[in-house]
Amino acid sequence: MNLLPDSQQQEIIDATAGFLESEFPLSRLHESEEPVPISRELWQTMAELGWFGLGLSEELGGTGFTLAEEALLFRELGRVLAPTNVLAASLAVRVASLAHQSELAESIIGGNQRVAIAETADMESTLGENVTGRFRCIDGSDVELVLCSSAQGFALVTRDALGQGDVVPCMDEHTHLEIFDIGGLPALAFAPTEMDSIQNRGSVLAASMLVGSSEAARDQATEYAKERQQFGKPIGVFQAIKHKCADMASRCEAATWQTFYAALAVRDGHADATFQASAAKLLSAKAATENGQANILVHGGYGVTAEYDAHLFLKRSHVLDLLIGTHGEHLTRVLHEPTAA
Amino acid sequence: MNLLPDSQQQEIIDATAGFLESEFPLSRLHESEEPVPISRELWQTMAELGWFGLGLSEELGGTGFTLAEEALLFRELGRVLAPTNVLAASLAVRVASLAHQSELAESIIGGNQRVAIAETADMESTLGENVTGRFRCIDGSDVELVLCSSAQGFALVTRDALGQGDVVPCMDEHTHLEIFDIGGLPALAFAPTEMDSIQNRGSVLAASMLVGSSEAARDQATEYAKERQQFGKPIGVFQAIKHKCADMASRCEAATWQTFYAALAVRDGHADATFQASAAKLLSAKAATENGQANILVHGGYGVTAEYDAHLFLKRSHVLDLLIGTHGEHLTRVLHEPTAA
Amino acid sequence: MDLDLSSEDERFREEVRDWLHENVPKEPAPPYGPEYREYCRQWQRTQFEGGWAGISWPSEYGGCGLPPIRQMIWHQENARANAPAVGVNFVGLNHGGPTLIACGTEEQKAYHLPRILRGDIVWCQGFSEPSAGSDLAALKTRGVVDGDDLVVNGQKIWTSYAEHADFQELLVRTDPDASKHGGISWLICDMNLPGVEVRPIKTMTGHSHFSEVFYTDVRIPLSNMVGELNDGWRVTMATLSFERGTAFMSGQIELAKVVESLIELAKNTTGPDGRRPAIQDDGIARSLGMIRAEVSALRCLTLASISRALESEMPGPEGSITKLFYADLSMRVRQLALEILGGQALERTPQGWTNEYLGAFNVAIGGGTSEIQRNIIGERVLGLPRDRNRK
Amino acid sequence: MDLDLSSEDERFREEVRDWLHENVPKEPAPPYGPEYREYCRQWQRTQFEGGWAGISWPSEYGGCGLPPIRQMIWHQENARANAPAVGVNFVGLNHGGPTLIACGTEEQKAYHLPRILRGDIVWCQGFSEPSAGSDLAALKTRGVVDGDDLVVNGQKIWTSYAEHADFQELLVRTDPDASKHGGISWLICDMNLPGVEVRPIKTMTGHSHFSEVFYTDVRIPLSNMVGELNDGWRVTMATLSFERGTAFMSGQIELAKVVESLIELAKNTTGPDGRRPAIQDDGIARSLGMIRAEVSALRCLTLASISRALESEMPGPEGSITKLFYADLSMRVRQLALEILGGQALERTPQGWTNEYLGAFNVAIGGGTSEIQRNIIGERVLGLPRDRNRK
Repeated sequence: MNLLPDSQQQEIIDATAGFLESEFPLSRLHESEEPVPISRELWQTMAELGWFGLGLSEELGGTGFTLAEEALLFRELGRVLAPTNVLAASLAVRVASLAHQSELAESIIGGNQRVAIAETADMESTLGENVTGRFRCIDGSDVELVLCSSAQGFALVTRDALGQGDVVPCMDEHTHLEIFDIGGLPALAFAPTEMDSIQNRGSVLAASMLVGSSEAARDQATEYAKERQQFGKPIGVFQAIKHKCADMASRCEAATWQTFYAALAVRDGHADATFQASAAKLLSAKAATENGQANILVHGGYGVTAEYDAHLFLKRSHVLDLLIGTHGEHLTRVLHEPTAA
Repeated sequence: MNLLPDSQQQEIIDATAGFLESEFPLSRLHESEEPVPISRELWQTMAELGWFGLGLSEELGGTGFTLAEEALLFRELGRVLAPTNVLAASLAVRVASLAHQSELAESIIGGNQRVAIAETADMESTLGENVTGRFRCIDGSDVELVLCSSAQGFALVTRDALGQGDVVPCMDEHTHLEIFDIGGLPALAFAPTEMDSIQNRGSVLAASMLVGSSEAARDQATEYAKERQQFGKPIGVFQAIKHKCADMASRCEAATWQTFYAALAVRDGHADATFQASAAKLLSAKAATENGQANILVHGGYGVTAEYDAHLFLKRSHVLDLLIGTHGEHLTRVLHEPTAA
Repeated sequence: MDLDLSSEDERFREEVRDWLHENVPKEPAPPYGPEYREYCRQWQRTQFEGGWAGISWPSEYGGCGLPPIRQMIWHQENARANAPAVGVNFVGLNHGGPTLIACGTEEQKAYHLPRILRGDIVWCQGFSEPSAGSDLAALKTRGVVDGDDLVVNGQKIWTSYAEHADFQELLVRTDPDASKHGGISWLICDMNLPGVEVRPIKTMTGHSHFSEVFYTDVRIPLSNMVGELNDGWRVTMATLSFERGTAFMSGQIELAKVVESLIELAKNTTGPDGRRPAIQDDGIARSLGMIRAEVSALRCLTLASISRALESEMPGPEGSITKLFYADLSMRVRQLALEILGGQALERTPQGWTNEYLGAFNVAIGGGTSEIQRNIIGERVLGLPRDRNRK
Repeated sequence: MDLDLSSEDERFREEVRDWLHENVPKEPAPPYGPEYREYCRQWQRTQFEGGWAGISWPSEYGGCGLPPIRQMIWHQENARANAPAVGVNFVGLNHGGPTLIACGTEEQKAYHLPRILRGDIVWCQGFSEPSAGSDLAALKTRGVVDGDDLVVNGQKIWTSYAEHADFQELLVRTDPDASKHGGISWLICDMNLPGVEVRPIKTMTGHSHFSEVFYTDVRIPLSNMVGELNDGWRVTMATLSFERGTAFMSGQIELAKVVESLIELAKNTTGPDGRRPAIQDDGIARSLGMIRAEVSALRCLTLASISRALESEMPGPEGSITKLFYADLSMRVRQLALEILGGQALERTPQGWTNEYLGAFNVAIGGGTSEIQRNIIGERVLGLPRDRNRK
């Protein structure tokens, strides 16, 4: 038993962080007030890095790592507020693979088809051979595939088949939000919730991105508290600020270890996998939104300006919070599913 | 419009505070770990001060003041953690008077019969000509009358008729708690909830005691924060303590003015009287319990000792919180009753 | 203690109601730009001409000279009539003007007060600086006496409606060698003077609520000083007491309306279970009830301020309790809206709850952060010792 | 990263389970008094004789020399078997003993460690003083070298189980002229020495969890000093790191059991509407769910500590995060119990929720208040600058 990343995992973290720092600097979000889709070139590079099949076995065409390494990758993606398409692709590969659509899986792994995720927006949606219902599609302006998500599982459809949805301005101006009303569209591939613990995998990956966002917000607030001077002192001297940062750290720590634990429990097929995955999603969503709010408050007036990063983390945390199940669904699961021994 | 006490009201406050300081010093609660009933002599003195009929008109045998002055009296009683019998007597007088039991009313006003309040403990109780159900009787070890309280109103019965209840140790060791299962006992007098806004009056008086308790806790914490030294400074210098005290002050202020407003709205029969009375009860209960908790935390280790006062306020706030309706009932009212214009 | 409105008060309310019924503009306010300024000014002029401007301001300067409760009635009736918000006239009416009334010279009062009431001139605030936020007295913008003028150089920030303003309440350091609080002066700065430059700041809601203002050799006549040279901190405390005190009267009424619309939202939105309306969720119903009770307590806090104003001209430090309570409640109201909306919260509309949520952070920070209010409550209301970290 | 228990770990678990099944005392612990002490000591001796004492302590001192994960497994199985709590042996096993292992002399280790493991001797803590609480280093109890002894005079407070203890980890000031942290020494004090007097303090739950201890010319041999003269603060930091770190292992497991019984309570108690079971209330169900998730996160925090312990002997400042999280959650669990119970919460039973609620304040204060933990997290985990108010 060891929750700490081992040396090979640490290498993945370091390499990913380095790549993202140059390819996804936060400054990019100040250059545009519109969502910026990931370019074809960059998508191709990610494919070559093996990201989309990172957790899939090599015999199925993947990179041969596990959900644990995926969690580490997505934490880094969350830190830099990367679009959700990598998460969508990662789940889509697995859905295609589970549905024995190996060509489709290979095509996504190879970066030939880009994917967005669409979360159910009502209780009437049905997912299966066909897809019906209202869905909120995230970061889907320039993709080939859409992965529809609900409590029933995941279904993959082509973007073209969805036609023109209702594009709505998103709370997060860098997130493309489009609403689709889908009526009986045949799915390219479908995986029900329980199959290969697919929904729990999705929860863990979303949780990992939320963890990354909450940690980045903690780090930003802490850095600001060290630099910003008022009353002749760095504001981090004052307990009102210092204790806010301490609470941010506490929320991060709880969310991080719960999420790592969940990644391993899901990967290893433990009896408490569903409990752990939902607990990870809940704690990381709480950490990301509350740290997002606290980061703004630590920044004072600057926190509400478009020029500073602080608001970006809060807005993105609300987007990520929407993915893979509502609070209510996860809370019901953590109340009724079996916990760890 | 003026929410501040006028000079005559200020005199009532000052006189009451002076009397209570000598008759109900907090030190009395460290001399005994048992409930100490109010002595017959002291009860008689209170009667002579006109407390039990303070808000009743002179023609009905009362002192001729109003609910506003009663609120000020009960705030002072709350400050010194006085037993709830004065509240019980004050409501009992009105119930007797409304039921045209003028002799009974006079007897209570004159201090000849002491009263305790018993709050319903289940949803099956019924109050009317007869009383049925389970009731938690507070401070009823040495009284002649018991005022049963539920959402239906108030019914007065004799203590003797109740026989021996189930005496249970109370969270607050200075509160006598006895549970009665009553089956169809005839009431001496009954007043339904709406009559003369009797339940709203009860809510305002309970709220006033809670306000007093929350203010006393704020004052104790503040005094301690000025005196107690750590790191070579009074602990009140540190924001962790200073801001806790500030939040205590904020809760008090909100509860106090809401309660005063409610006293006037109920007295004057405004359309929003029920809303205001329930809002007062909710805010004052929140202020008293949260300030009770904060006061303990400000006191650090000393806060959990029996020797200091801090715990007494927390415990009593939970007792007072129980009186005149549950949180759920008051929350339903504030959500659905009309508010101020 | 009484809630009674005199029969004169009641008659006043009737008159206000009738007048508003006739005079409230039919067209909504433009969202921003010069049209918004004109709309606000026109509505102020309409009020002035109707005899309703400056309800509790002295009559010699064009006000009505009425007790503060009438101001409250005025705000209540405005809310009921859906009258336009005060907009660009906020600073002039709520703390610039009151500061002049308390501390200005006869000339200053005679010139500015009637013009503020008539909507002729718009005021803005020039207090905070990039490195003087919570630590307001650390301000560095310099004012050097030169003949009959002060020559001002420096920068201000967080100035609401700067681009619309004619005048500014401006704090400058006039004695750099004096103690931190001892070398500050309070000026009336004409925003059209050469050397004043306004640069809007974009906020996270996508709007520009406030600006930076830069001063390069701006010559302000010494006659525009309020209070004595280097005695501006005393005047500033008056301004802040108005800002944290009575200025919340209309904000409180506005928030009460927001809460009622939140209840409507909970009736018309599917709740967390995806089936029943949100208001049927036990937890959400309780939160709504408590918030409704708290907005009532906020109203009572305001009435207590009005009651205190009958005895003293200047709002006391208790105003910081109102501000703190207001900021906290404002935030929680919007957080509850987000909880009710669920995934729908992502969908952003200009007047919608999502923008309200993002905008609520302004309330918790502007006019002094909640931490600063807690310092004031701790030190000036409760008498706790001052923090030695704060130089 | 892995959750795997080796087959040896699994076999260990089986063996523990079997042994506990046979050996857990049938009779419950007496509530207090000498009988309680004897009960705790007897249970410790039984463990020792069974070969289970000091799971992760070095084998040369009677421990098992196993990795910390085995200690965790031991605690888990103890909880499952409803084995007695550690009771009076807490200090010896969880921070006194570990401090000796890290900083003690060979003689000290050889004498005390096996005796602690056998339950022969009970340890208590002597750190806080009436005017040195959060400001621990302000302690004034004096120790003056006299020949081969230190002569100790002064007073300690908040000493749990002082009346049961044979030895105490005692901090004294041995150089009053040195800097605040520079003149402190860490001693092993024999509680039976002449001049040591214990006075129990009654708490608000009606029990005496802890005592004051008075020292009058108590002669402690210098050989009982742990670390060098005047270098006790370094040893103290080790003790506190154990107290805030690994000592929570069993507390976390205990709290998880409390949460499960809270869920049972919610099933068996009428909820806020007076009709349905509390667990059917939407808000209470959500709170219970979140608390269940949080207690799981607390468990993961503990596992992270165990993972870190594989790399370093001494727990780091992250232990303060575990302590803070544990204290906050402990309190909220009991507050939710009160909400579920409604009026029933007034009825106090010795083992009931009401006493748990009152007792939870101890958790938030003892071992360093939550404010102190936040200071440590801010300054030592995040690297924020130290508060200059704290001399």
